[in-house]
Amino acid sequence: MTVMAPATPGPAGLADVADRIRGHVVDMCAGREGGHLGGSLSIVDILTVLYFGVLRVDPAWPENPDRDMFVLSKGHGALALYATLAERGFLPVDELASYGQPGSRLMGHPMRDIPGVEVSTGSLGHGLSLGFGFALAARLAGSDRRSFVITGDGELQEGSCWETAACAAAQRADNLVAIVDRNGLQLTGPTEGISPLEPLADRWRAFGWSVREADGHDQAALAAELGATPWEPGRPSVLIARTTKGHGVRFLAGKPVCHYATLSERQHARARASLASFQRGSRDQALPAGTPLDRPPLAGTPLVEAPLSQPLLSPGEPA
Amino acid sequence: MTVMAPATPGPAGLADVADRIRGHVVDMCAGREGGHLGGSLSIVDILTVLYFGVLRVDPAWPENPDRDMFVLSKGHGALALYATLAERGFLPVDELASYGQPGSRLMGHPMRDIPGVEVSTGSLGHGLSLGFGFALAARLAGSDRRSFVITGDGELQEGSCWETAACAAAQRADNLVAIVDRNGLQLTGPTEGISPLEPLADRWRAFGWSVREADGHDQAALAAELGATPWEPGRPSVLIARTTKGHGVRFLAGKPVCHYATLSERQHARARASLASFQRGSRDQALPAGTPLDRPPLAGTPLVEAPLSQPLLSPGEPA
Amino acid sequence: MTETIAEAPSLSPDTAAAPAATRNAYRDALLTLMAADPRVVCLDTDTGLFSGADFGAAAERYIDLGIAEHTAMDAAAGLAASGWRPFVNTMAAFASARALEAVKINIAYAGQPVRIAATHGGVAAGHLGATHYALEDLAVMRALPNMTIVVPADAAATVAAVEQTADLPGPLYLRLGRKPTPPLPTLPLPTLPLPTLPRPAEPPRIGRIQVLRDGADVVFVGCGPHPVLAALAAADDLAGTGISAGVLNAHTLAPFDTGTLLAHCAGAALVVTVEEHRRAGGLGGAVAETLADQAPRRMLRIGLGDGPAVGAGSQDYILERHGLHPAPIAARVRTAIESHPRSSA
Amino acid sequence: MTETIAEAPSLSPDTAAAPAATRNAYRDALLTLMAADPRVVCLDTDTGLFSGADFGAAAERYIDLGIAEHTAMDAAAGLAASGWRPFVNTMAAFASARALEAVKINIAYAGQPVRIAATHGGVAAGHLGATHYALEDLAVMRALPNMTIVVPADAAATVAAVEQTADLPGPLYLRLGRKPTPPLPTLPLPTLPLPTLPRPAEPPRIGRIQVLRDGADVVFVGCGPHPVLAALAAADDLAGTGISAGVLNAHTLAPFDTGTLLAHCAGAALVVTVEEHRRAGGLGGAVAETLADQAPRRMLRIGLGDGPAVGAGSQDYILERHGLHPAPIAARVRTAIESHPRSSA
Ligand SMILES: Cc1ncc(C[n+]2csc(CCOP(=O)(O)OP(=O)(O)O)c2C)c(N)n1
Ligand SMILES: Cc1ncc(C[n+]2csc(CCOP(=O)(O)OP(=O)(O)O)c2C)c(N)n1
Ligand SMILES: [Mg+2]
Ligand SMILES: [Mg+2]
Repeated sequence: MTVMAPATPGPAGLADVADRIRGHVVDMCAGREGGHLGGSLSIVDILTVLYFGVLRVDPAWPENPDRDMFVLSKGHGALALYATLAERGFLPVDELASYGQPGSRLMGHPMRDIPGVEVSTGSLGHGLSLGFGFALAARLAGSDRRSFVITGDGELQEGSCWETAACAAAQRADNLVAIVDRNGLQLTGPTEGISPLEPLADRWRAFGWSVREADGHDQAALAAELGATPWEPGRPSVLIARTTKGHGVRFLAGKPVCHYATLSERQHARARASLASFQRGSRDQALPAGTPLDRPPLAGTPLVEAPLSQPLLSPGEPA
Repeated sequence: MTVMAPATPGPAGLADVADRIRGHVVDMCAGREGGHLGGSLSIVDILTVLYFGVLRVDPAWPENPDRDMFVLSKGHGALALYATLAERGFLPVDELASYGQPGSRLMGHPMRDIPGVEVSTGSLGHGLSLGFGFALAARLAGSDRRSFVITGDGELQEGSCWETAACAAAQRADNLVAIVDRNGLQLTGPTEGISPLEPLADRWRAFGWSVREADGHDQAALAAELGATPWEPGRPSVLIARTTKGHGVRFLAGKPVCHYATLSERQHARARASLASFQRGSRDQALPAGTPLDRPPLAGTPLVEAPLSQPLLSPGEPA
Repeated sequence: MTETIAEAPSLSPDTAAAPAATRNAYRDALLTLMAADPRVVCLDTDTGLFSGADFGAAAERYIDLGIAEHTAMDAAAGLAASGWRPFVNTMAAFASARALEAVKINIAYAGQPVRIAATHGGVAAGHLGATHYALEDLAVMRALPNMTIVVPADAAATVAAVEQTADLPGPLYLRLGRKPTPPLPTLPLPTLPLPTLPRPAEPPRIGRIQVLRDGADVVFVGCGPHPVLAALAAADDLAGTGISAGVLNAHTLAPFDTGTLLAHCAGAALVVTVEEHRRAGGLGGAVAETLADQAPRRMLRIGLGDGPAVGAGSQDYILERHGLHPAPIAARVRTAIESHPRSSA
Repeated sequence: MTETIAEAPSLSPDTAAAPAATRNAYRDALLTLMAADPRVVCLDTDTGLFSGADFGAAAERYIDLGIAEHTAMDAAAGLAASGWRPFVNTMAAFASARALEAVKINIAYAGQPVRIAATHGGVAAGHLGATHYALEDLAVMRALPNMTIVVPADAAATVAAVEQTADLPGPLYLRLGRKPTPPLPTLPLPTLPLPTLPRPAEPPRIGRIQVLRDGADVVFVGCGPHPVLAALAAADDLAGTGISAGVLNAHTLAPFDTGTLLAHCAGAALVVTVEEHRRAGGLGGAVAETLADQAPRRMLRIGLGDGPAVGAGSQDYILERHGLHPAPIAARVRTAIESHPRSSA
């Protein structure tokens, strides 16, 4: 395992952070268990903006009672969350290499015992209701804590999501923010081919939410929207983030097959190369002035680069 | 028990049928177990139009394999269903008097073993998915059988309803018709005060359904809409029927307390009197010409009037 | 096994508290608890149980989410994780099936201190029919980790359960009834010869089997109002024909009080479980597993049929149909004892 | 108990079929069945199990409803009531919890011939973590009326289960794995002294316990690939130290084959259940209840911990952690036998 030089992103350096997170994700997918590559890469920019620009969280004291809550409802995006938590200082970046190893706490879906993970997820359709519970808790406590939830788009086929959507609107839970990873794909194919979600914004509006849309890979746009909730007092907010499943790895991006991958050595190298060229093209992204970066990320966290040594891409194999 | 003279409604006599059904419902609520008065009365006109003007069903052979399917998703409207089935010839009208008696098959919610009842219901949020299953079955068989489902409005707070709504639209199940009993009340109070459903038509539209609205006590309007589905080829249809919980019994109508009632002798008499004066005022309703009354109801079914002998109204007591 | 009748409150069945529904006892106990404990939140699902209830200063801690059982369970998990003590109100059928995955992963696995107040346990829904029955809930809850499972046998026991679990760090499943049931008797029934006196009805202690009556030949283990009352009456009946039967009120199914069970079954030829639940996986299952681990005993598991034929009707109609009345229970015990006399056990 | 090794197919562990995932065996068997039986419908929930599968002329009978397990179960009930034979595909965790109420009231209570293909049984989800585990599903399904419950121990048994249940009039819960597992051995393992030869691996018959090996002192009862293989190996291990252990493959949990169980346990000092499930309510519960009804025996129920500490990791990591490997199983049996020698049983 090669440990690269540490990097310290300034307020304008979130593109670099996201690049590193994508690198971690790809590396973890080259491990023995493989990983949910596509649905992790589609949320990297969202997580980066949340953890480095929006969430009031405290790596030094993850259970800080004043923190904002975050729930990764699409728990299979775990790799992106682990890498983000590591870059943000909740976990040693080194620990990412333990993913998929016997005894590691970094499993295919996030578990509560990982610092920074508020709740174990993985079964789709629970995150919104859990996040709603956190929002109710804050209201009862008279606290300004907020609750952020990332859901998949396919996940919204679960009726439980809409049940909670109605309840949250009824309770005027404007401290609840949902972000839909609208990558257009679910496990086996396009959402619109299996069970269409459109007109998705209308659905949320009809359920009483304040709805906005954004390019889910445009950090500035994400930060502008997510940094200023609630958009309408008395209403929960949902940001429909248009993303690409597998974003950053050109030969997999947008293909259903990227849902789960165990990258061979050659594929890993190719994915890394793809990320690198992609990164060069996206260097001009930066946060707009005034974004609430109240807690800059910890300095000195090293970037892990995993060895390029795995045998097989096994996409198509259901998890 | 007084058995009144039989009545034979002609095609224009559905108002009379509904009047008799309301009478039965009120009578059953004066029995020892009481009954779900309000939510039964709100669907009487819908059921009358369905069973006497829309559904292709066969009282002589309830399991006729070519029949249309009907599911009372809000199973607590059972009293109205029993009375309708009796008036339509599926059950002896006499049997209604057994409701609430030991050993009777007429329970608080409909059971499959009653002729004409396709599926046991009572737990809210299942009827739409069951009806969807019937619709899929018909499609696979290349049959023109249709599937009609009555849901409560409060019932739509169950996420399962929306899960199925999306699936049915995805499967282009245009042989599925939902009718929402939009009486504005659920068990403890107004839907809009507990967990609002509005804008309800927008919700359904955003889930891919063809939506219409009607006065749920205007039989002609109901027949016109329900007799001509699908309204848009390839889309399931939902009729939002504006109704009054407890319709026909003036001192209870529109009040949450009418959800469940055990009518005292005095209250029963009062409810009966209220129905009678209400009936005189609604005699002008009739089906429009051309409504598909393909199977006129059986003649000679007697109207049951239960003895006026019960002690207490127990509204407020949850079921 | 050393309490004496002297410690019993001087109540007789005649002057005892009137019949009361455990769900109403729970409601009143919860209102009291909410006034005393500012952590307690009451999450409702349009049950109507609290219609007209006066929450006083706790009013903002009563939240009706509407007909949304899954959301209520998950939201309760979120509240509990944030330091609140949510009580989720729904029917047992919906708690143990409709919303089960939320209960399983976010409450039980996560060990969150959520209290599930599950009314209409067993066939208490009676006339409301099979979709409202909860005949599998104890098996389901018993399979979940961390879950404390309590089935109070009367109103006093319900109040005791609410009070004693106020600081329980994990989740609670509280199975409640619907219609009024009599309090457990506190004095010997007057007309029958009793080998030993019934125990005083001190409120049961959560986690401890309540010994209602000692007996040498047969041990009844019951939970819930109807089964425990039926077991007591069956024991009286058997006493009349010279069979000495003890009665244990196993109100806490998990964690299960292995010690008391084993101590009382040590000398018994037959252990009889009585429950308002299917015969598989519930109280009978808990007792069979516990005994097989340590001291296997022949058992008679009395519950509702394994087949589809539970039927529907009033609660009492169904219980009678399935032999959960004293006379058929006593008869079955007699047959079992005769076909396997003590010496062969 | 009279088959001889002469009837065994001439396979040895070396030349036997390669390891195969029971879920894949199921998929292939279903494709075959769909081609032959026009009533069969495959309802999917975005599982990916059928990606690339060729349904041929049956293509319109494959319907992917998306991520909607509740709807799939209810819709299957509607299809079954209309004469179709739907197979619903989802993970065991979701079939037995998320969608449980639909399974309970509309499939089990209603007795509809829906087949639930539940992959990722037990901890087969391994690395995917606890929200994907199904450690309560057997207890849950066992509590439901009408449900036939089958846990095939290898690919051949899976195919047999699909074939033999084609005309089953009621519902089926088929618990499947995820990763490849070896076929049950068909010939004696070469290096160990065996008191009796393993049975030939004829495909099991649904509803009948498969006797894999006779034994006098201890009877293992297992279900599912890992537990049965572990029991066979543990029996070999015990044979090496003079303890004769039989092995029963109880692939059908309901209806349970009481007769074969009782016949084989009659002389045993200890009955050991081995299952990839929590210790309460599953196979161990079924065996404890059955024995207590008729012929109580001391038992050792081996399964996953009752506490929250199942942990997470690869399937094998968890099974090892919880002692579901041959050596710890054999060790626990030895201890149990020593602490309660035969004469005291
Ligand atoms: C309740 C439930 N059903 C099924 C699954 C299996 N599953 C895991 S990911 C996935 C697809 C999710 O699609 P989407 O929400 O769009 O996420 P993406 O794949 O785009 O990241 C499915 C079906 C699950 N985890 N939970
Ligand atoms: C899953 C479920 N939760 C709760 C109930 C209890 N319940 C019976 S009727 C009712 C109110 C239903 O309201 P609505 O659908 O508007 O029907 P209405 O009362 O207007 O007839 C409730 C909560 C139930 N039957 N099923
Ligand atoms: Mg997606
Ligand atoms: Mg209503």
